[in-house]
Amino acid sequence: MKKRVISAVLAATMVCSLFAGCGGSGSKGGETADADTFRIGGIGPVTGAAAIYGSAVRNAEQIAVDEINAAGGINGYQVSLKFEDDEHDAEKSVNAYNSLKDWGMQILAGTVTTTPCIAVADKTSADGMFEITPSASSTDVIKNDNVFQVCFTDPNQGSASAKYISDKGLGSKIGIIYDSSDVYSSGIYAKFKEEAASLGLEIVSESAFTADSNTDFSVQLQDAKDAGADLMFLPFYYQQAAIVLKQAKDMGFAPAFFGVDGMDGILTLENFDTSLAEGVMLLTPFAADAADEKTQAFVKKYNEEYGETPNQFAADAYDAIYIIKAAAEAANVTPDMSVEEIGTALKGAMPSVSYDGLTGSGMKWEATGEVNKEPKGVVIENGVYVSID
Amino acid sequence: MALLSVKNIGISFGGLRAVDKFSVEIEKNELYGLIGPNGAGKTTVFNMLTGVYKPSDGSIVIDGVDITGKSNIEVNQTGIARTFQNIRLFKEQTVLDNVKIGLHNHYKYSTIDGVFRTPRYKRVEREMDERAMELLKVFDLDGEAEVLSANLPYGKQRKLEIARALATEPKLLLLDEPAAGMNPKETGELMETIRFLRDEFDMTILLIEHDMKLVGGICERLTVLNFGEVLAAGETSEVLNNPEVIKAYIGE
Amino acid sequence: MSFIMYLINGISLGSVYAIIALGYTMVYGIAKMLNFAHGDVIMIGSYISFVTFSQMGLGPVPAVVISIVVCTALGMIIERVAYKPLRKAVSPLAVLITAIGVSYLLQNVALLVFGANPVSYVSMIAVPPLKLAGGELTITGITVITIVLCLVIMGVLMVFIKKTKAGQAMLAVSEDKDAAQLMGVNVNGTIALTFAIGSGLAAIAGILLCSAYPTLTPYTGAMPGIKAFTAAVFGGIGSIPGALVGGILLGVIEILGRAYISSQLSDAIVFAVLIIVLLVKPTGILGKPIFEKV
Amino acid sequence: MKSKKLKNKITTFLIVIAAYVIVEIFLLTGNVSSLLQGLLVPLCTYSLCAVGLNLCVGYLGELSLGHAGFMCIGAFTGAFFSVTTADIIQNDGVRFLLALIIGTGCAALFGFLIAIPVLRLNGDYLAIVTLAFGEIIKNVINVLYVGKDSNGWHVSINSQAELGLEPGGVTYINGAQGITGTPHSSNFTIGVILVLVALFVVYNLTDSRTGRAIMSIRDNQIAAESVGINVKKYKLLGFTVSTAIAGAAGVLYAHNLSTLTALPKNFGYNMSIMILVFVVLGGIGSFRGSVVAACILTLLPELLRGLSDYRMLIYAIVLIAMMLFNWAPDAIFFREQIMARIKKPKREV
Repeated sequence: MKKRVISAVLAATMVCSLFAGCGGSGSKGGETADADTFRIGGIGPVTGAAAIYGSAVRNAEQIAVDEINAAGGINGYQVSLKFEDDEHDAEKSVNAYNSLKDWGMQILAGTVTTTPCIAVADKTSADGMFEITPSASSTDVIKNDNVFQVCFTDPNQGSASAKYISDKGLGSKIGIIYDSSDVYSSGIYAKFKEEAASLGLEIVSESAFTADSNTDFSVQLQDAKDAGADLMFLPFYYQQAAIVLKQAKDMGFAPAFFGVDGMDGILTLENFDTSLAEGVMLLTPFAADAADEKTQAFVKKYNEEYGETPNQFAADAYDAIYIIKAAAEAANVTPDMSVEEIGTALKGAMPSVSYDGLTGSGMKWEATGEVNKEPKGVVIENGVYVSID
Repeated sequence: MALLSVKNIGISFGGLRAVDKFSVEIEKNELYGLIGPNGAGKTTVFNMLTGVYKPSDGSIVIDGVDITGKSNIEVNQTGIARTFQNIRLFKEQTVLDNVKIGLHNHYKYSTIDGVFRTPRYKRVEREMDERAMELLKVFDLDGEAEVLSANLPYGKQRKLEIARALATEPKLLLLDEPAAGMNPKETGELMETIRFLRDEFDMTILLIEHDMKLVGGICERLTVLNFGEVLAAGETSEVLNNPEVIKAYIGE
Repeated sequence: MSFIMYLINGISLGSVYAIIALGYTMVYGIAKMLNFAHGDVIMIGSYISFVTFSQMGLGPVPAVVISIVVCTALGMIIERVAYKPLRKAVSPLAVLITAIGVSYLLQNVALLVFGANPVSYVSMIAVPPLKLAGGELTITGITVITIVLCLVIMGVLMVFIKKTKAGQAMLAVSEDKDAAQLMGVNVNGTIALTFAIGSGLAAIAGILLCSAYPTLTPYTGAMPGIKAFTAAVFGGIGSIPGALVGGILLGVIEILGRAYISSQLSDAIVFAVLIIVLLVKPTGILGKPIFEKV
Repeated sequence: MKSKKLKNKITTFLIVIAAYVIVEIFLLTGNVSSLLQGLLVPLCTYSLCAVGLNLCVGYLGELSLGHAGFMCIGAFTGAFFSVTTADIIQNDGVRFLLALIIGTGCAALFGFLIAIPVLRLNGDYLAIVTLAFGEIIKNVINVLYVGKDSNGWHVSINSQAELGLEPGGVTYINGAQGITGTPHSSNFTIGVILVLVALFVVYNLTDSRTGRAIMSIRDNQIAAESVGINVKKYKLLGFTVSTAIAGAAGVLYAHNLSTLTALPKNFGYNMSIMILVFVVLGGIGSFRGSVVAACILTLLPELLRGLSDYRMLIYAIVLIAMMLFNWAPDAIFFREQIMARIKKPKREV
């Protein structure tokens, strides 16, 4: 009985605190009080199995916001950033979004992963909020006209990879391994396969794995080896790619390996034997060891702040904030405008923005939200990226 | 014709013959005792009669229906109810509900009636309550109808088990050591109650018991089991004076 | 030839499952609880060996020893703080839920301490690969070590339980806790010892797991943990040879299923086989049948 | 006892209704944070699920670790119906109602089919089989592709390309990507109604002839058989009703988000366990407790957002502490002593 009383009291306190929570920064009226700052929200997984992507985005967005503030802000207004965890879950992501709304978010720089992003995009669209996702790459993300992407869409990467392999004559018998439980990976795979067929590339082996069985690839590799594949296309993230490379080496299978932007990060994987990745090719918009000034400055700063080398997610996120800045300046928005006004203005300005960032120069956007930029083909030589072109 | 007719049933566990060639005939309205030293196989006989174990040979017929090899649920529905040596009540439920579960197959309404609280539900529940209270009154448990059965004292738990078994409206009632753990006064009351059941409910009763006072006091006939086999059977006084039986009990 | 390769890979994966399954099965046999945090102890063990071996540069032997010691201590602390107070709780589910809480706790502590970024685990086992059939079959050193170690551990454990007083005490407690207590067996001590052994094995399992599949994150232990638990049930939970049989069968089925049926449905296949086995033999392959005395 | 049960039931209904009224008043006056607004439907979803599982664990006495799987079936079948009929059935309410019936029905059907062989198993073995079943559902849905073009329906368990849709064909279930674009038909009112209906069903069910039979199996199966209870039938019935409620929760879940995928996070064994946590923490056998615990534990991580990195860590610690506090015999003894000490002086006054 006492137990129940205690739980009831606990529940009551919690609910009260939820109600109370809104008092300070209600979604409607309270906001105009500090109309001198833009409030940008970020959402992504910082706990759970996908935490690495979310934390990279959170860190990079913070760097970008700090830089912008130090340089005088956007249109003369300071920017404040708040990042919420979604554990890579659609429902939690919507909770995070709502929580940010309570805080007074005006622009969303998120979410990081695709499935949650689709759910949140639905909400931002209803609220008329401007949303730019650094890394959610499915085409379903940009169904609504208020959402823009910094990264390539999955089909885009799939077809670009197939074209690249075909144009450069990198391989004739292609083996594919992909993560069928991951939207990103299966999206790229589907388009790659389609494109490969039309380009006349021969796919000799294709096999999938799932999130629950992503530690052992011996079967998939054996299959490709038996089929005589001379190029393995690996459209998934570098954690798994690292294992694939090691297991392939252990079984004495040495085809060419070709990855996508998710492969980026493999060289910075702590303790990774980079000799395994020797000769691996990948299409990526960002390489942490690129020589240009922008990248180097960003990598240095990121390293100083967080003690790690930034991956492609971080670069996308860093760009996302600057793209918001560019659009906001083009549309001349101010923080005292309502969420919807800002949303409409930024949405209108996006197609006219051209932005040079870490992940591409001269990036432009369709009104649909898709980005136009050139992927860079790189090959790993002596533990560093070297441009193939 | 006998109400229960058991012919030559037997069962083995892992090569050990637990009961062999057990036969018994019990007439309607009889009070019959099954006795024997510990480990003689008495409870095993009960388990075979009630379908918990399937006898490897022999046959069991109750009131003209062959129930050999039937499941314990079917056996109960055919007319045998029992109590257990180690009391098996529905501990998390009230005394009243324990009896009402016994009434399950005789007072029916559908699950839908129950969920939507139809008039049928209300009527049948009321009838069940009345019937259950009647039964509880027989065992002097009506005052504790709303007590959680686990909280009853030991002697009353045994009584409640009998009441629950009676609720299934059996033709034959099997009592497995009903007086175990009772003090002489309680045992005396129990004897009265068993007799009352036989007389008022027109019940036929087969019981396992160690308390010779109880057995000698109420049973009309006995079967003595020793090492899984029938040692003696017949009128109570005769059997109890049988030197073989006395030897088996006292030991050599 | 591929088939043999698949088979060997399956046995190798299965050996890791078997060692993890041992932890589940021993704890279940003795404390009658599912220790959901076991997979996360494995993860901690891997991180400890990673830090000592790769970051601090200690040799493989001290690294393994430190890792085992830390995990053993961790297992005993968890048992003492989180499980022991609930041993006499009304519902056995209470301790199950607490185990889940411990699992979350370990994952999130690891997340804070080691970060979300995966680390690449460098194997400390430097055994050259075995080349058979004129180089067509390559069996990695880790595979060999894993399989051998698994068999050795099983053997040692069986001997330990048969021949030592502590082992006999474990048997007694697993049969009947109260009776064992009456016979003068230190039940609390025995349960603590079981957790200690199980957690120590978890450290070894973690090292082998990460040596074979070399990416380490705070969530590395979760899925192998649940699969090893399945393996333990498969073989008959509570039975040590059962853990071996279950683990290896599970590994082989997983790999062969992936190779010949569908690489996407390998988990579904594994779990479907589990269900079928349990329906045919409700207490697992080597499990003892349960009798309820009436 | 009769009156006690009734009182218990009415109190629970009153609490839920009162909570609903209070929230609605706050909503009307615009005083509810967006976070809470967004959480209202999930709170109902998890309450429903917990109530369903409690029927299974608390009354039938069988541990299921696969309820997320049944929720998943309800969610996918319900959402699939809504997505495919979005053009045909214009009325949102009617469509949702049909989806609800279909989702609940499918979950019940699967629950029934699974239960026939599986309920022969006992205790932990049953638990692991239900867990396995939940994982199978998740795995299969992740490789399931369903599309439609002018030639009719196409199904594949390999890839979207294998569907071979004509140009203009629509893929409704797209493997790992699941179903996108489910209409937003759930709302708080519907959620609360569902919770009330579920409570109505389970309370009345457990306090009836059927419920007594189910509980008798839990308390002592051999005794239940000895009084002629059809154990198999009532086990099946209890389990099926329990999975049906989980299915209803799934439908509610699916219609609250525009994207539905079967990830380990939302429909994996972790979610099944989470629901079990609600049940155990709320009190095995107490439906009210399930609802309250589901609400507290769903709100807790959201309220802890302010702690950012330490959020899930604190959550884990709170969970362990609550379990120890609520269940450890020593803690219960300690609590009772304190309570007795507090109570005594009052009585003297």
